[in-house]
Amino acid sequence: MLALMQNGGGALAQTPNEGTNFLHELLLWLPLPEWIPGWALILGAVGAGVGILVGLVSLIALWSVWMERKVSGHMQCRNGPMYAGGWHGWAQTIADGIKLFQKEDMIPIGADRALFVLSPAIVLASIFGALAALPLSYDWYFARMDLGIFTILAIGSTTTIGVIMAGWASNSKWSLYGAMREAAQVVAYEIPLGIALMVPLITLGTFSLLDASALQSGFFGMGWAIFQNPLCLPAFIIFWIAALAETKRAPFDLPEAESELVAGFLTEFSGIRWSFFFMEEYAAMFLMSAVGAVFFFGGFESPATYALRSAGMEGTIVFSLVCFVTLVLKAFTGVFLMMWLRWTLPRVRIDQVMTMGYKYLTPLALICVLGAAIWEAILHVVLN
Amino acid sequence: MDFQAIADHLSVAQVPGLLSVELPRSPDKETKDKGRSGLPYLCVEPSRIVEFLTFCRDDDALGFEVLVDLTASDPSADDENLWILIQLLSVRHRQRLGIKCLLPKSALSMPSSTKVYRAAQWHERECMEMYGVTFEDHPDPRNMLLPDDWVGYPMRKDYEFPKEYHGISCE
Amino acid sequence: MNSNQLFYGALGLAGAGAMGAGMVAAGGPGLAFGFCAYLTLGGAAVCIWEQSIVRSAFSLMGTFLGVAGLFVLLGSDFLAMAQILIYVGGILALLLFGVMLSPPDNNERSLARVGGTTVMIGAGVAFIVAQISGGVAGWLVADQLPEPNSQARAIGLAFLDPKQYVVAFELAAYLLTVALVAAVYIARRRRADFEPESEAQGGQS
Amino acid sequence: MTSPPQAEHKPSIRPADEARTLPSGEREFFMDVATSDLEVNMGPQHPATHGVMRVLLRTDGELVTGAQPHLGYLHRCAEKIGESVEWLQYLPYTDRYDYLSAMNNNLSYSLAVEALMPELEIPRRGTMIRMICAELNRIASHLVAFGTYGLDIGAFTPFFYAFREREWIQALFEKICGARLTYSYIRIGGVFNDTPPGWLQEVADFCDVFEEKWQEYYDLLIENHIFVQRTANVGVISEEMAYDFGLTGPMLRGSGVDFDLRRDMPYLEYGEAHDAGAFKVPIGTGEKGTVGDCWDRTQVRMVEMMESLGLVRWCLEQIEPGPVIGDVPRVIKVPPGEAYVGIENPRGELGHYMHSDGGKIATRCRVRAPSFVNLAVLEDLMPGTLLADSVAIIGSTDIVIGETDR
Repeated sequence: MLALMQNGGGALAQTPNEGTNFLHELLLWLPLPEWIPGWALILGAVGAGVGILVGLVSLIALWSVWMERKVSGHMQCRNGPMYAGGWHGWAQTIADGIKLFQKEDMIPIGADRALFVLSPAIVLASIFGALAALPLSYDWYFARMDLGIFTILAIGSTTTIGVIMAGWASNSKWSLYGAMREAAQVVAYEIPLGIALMVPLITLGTFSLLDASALQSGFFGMGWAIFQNPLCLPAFIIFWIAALAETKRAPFDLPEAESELVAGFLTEFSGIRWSFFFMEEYAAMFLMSAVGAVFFFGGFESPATYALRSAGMEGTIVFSLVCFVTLVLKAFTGVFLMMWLRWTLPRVRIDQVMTMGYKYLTPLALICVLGAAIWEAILHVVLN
Repeated sequence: MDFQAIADHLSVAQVPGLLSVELPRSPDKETKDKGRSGLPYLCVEPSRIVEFLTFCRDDDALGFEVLVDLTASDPSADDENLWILIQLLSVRHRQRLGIKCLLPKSALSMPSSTKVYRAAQWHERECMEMYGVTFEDHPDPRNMLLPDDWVGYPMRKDYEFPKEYHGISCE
Repeated sequence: MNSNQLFYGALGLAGAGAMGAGMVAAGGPGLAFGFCAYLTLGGAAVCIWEQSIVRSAFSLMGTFLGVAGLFVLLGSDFLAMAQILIYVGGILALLLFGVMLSPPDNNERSLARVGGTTVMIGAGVAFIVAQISGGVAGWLVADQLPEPNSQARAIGLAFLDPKQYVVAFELAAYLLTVALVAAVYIARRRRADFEPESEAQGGQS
Repeated sequence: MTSPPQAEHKPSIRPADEARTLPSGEREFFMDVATSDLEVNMGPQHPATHGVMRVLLRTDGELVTGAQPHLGYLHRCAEKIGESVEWLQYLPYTDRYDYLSAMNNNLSYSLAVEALMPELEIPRRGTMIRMICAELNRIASHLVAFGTYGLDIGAFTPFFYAFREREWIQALFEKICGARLTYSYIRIGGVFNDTPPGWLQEVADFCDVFEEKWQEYYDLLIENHIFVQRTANVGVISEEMAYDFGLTGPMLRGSGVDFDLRRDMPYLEYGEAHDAGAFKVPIGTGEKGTVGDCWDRTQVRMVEMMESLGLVRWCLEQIEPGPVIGDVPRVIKVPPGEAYVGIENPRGELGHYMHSDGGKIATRCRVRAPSFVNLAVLEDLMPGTLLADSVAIIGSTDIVIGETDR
């Protein structure tokens, strides 16, 4: 429902004159009977969008889980899964998914059943909503949003509520600890995350992911924000640390800290409900990496898109595809980086997390913003 | 110091509680002594054990900082005494000392050594549950390894195994 | 059938009614409006009804999201996203943080539950029924939704324009900073410098 | 809240309304906000307790205000069994207490029994093989300690690296005795059989490879900034406290006490090895924090691995052909007497007090388990730390529950 509402908002936000939803366009283009009202088309577009999103999240999760296992395996001198499906265990996650579906749906006796059932839904809905704001290419998007990054951050932040709900509803003390840590950590790291993102926002001057990407097309597709403003590099590092904390990845996986809190808020979850949290985690990793890629590393822009554009292929499906592949590659580079860090670093302590968030990252991010603003002022006001 | 020097030092200092010195000896047919192999130890009066240990710990020449082990032993079901065995270690002087206290099975009670060495706390708890020795003034006299409702003292030679435990047959 | 089931049944019916009425009145946007309004009011109703204070707090999420949805419908997506970011991601998380750790006290809440909720829900249902039975002609129906335009630029300029709200904006920032520092000071653990470290490591022998 | 039946006695859990000491050493008092502490059972099934141990924690938020270990979930009556089976039959049971260093357990038991048998002579080759096995097993045990401590702190990968090397050692042991974990190889009177051909060369190869790998592990985990932040100044055991609680082994050395039974009360040929400069005794220096903190203990274990490697190499140089086991009858009869022998196990002093009345069965078989003694310090160490610190502290004691409960 949440995803529907979000998408409804997005779909409703369409204006006929500019950049409508391509799904909606598709439905309009189809030879449908006349009596179907316009709102049904919108709902249909929304439904199709939700379907694509679910597929996307599942695909990301499937791929990421397999990737995580292979990456961790090779980092740990193992092979990781090798049998399921034949080639390097590519079907391992699918097999696991089938297994998880078949598992008994367990709800602890003392648990708050309603909230226990609701929490994975909220977590998943929030990541759907946030991913809906992510354009996949210049003309592949669910909703053209001027406030894309703001939307992603806002809707992504509702994940916290789902996690807290999961922790509380489990009626387990370890889960409660996980929920408390999640609440404290996310509230602390949303601030530096948002502020660090202000640096590329100032550099590029837009909230929109599409515009941000387009603005980085200079220098043979390498006019990335990180090359445009020297403050973007420290800002990216801050953003990245905060993104790790937001996505609950090591070294900030305190909410589920398996050696301290058993599994934190996930302790009592099993089967498909548990896998929903897992899907959320991987989708969030992808989302954060994609946001980082869009705002710091050129988004859809790369020498490849530059070459295509020079060849006059802009607007073709090939161009869209190349843009899509570029973004996905960049995002998965980020996902790989997250995995690399996870399998290398020990976990930090909760007070160190808080100290780092409030005492170091937030002021540093503010300084970065100030520096970026001064840089832009010098570049555009003084030198002009 | 070797063992003999330690024993001499203790007897010269007239430490309270020191009863005798037990050395290994070869068998003797005449006295029907089967002999004794192994390591030497001191016999100490159980009621004076706290003073004795305090001296061993605080004396500069002895300097037994560490209580390595404290345990009991039931030599046989017929024996009227239970042994309390204490092993001390001096890190400073690189020496060990074995102490034995004989406790009559009719009155299994002796002062707790916890005030001298806190290491004794868990060892004494184990002794209490396994042998039924009461250590007076022990700060935390709960069962250590056995369940709280365990009946009997399993390490005693006259211990009879229970037929069942919480409805579970043990036979 | 206990009162809880009755309540949630009525709530579900009200939701269906609200969305249905919205759709009949104004099609897709009406449906969306009905849903958002239902989320807002339903969350509030659950918040009052629920005995568990944590559930009450969670139900506020519906209210906040519903309000955000209404903002979207009114063409103000910046406000909507700010609403979600601040209220759901920030305030609600902190609220839950506090509420989860507080002991449950059901007696205090039962009064509100019996009195307030029943009256409120009853009045709401009666109002809706009256409206529907009286025909929807009396409702104000917008023929077209306002175009969504992110006022981010306008808001930003208004805040930083010396002729508009820059003074108020800066004052609010100072006020919040002072409030933050004060909150930290109040919440801080007090340290007593007497009582030396004698038994700190010694423990209980 | 699960309330254990013995809930009346809680000496180590301090009353909630009392002032307490923060990790920073500050004293703090409560505000007038009414809060209650949360009692959490860490265990019996918990990843951080390394087995089935239960620690009853009282927590105020993330701050641990009281801790009480509960043992006995893995109690297998080893001492009672020792009084029921023959001398040699008991040997396999010794493998089971500290299953990570079974060779050392065998050795401790054998030495205790041998102390009661003055006529028994152990051939020098047997002694050398004993030393090689004991030191290799020490390396294997410390590798597990290092790996699992990484897990406790949240780093996964070192665990796999550690287990890779440990696997090699286990393969070596498998070649020598057929078992990978419970060896029963070191016997009363020597070792069970001679080394298979080429085995000593394989050990030498292992030493060469391990030396390189060791540096990797040290850089990867021990010098890692987050790891240092997590372990330095956490769980500080002062020298006095270490003495008071009877700590031994790396726990004692981590507190800056220069004491190692292998050097200071030599058994086997350790004295000779030390005189030849084969090993040194690492002690905690407080390099990253305070002397006796978790980092020191971990670092001591790490350095000990290298020292053990030196010992193995020394033994490989010294070893000569010859018999490996003394003249031991099939059914051993031990002369009457009693002896306590403690040796330097990876976790501390593993002592066996054996009492014989001259028969085929021991009258008393006492196991002084280092983990059991080292664990007692938790009650004092954990209050005042954060939950994550308490996990770090449990990990740094490097306990094996099989040994605490025996």
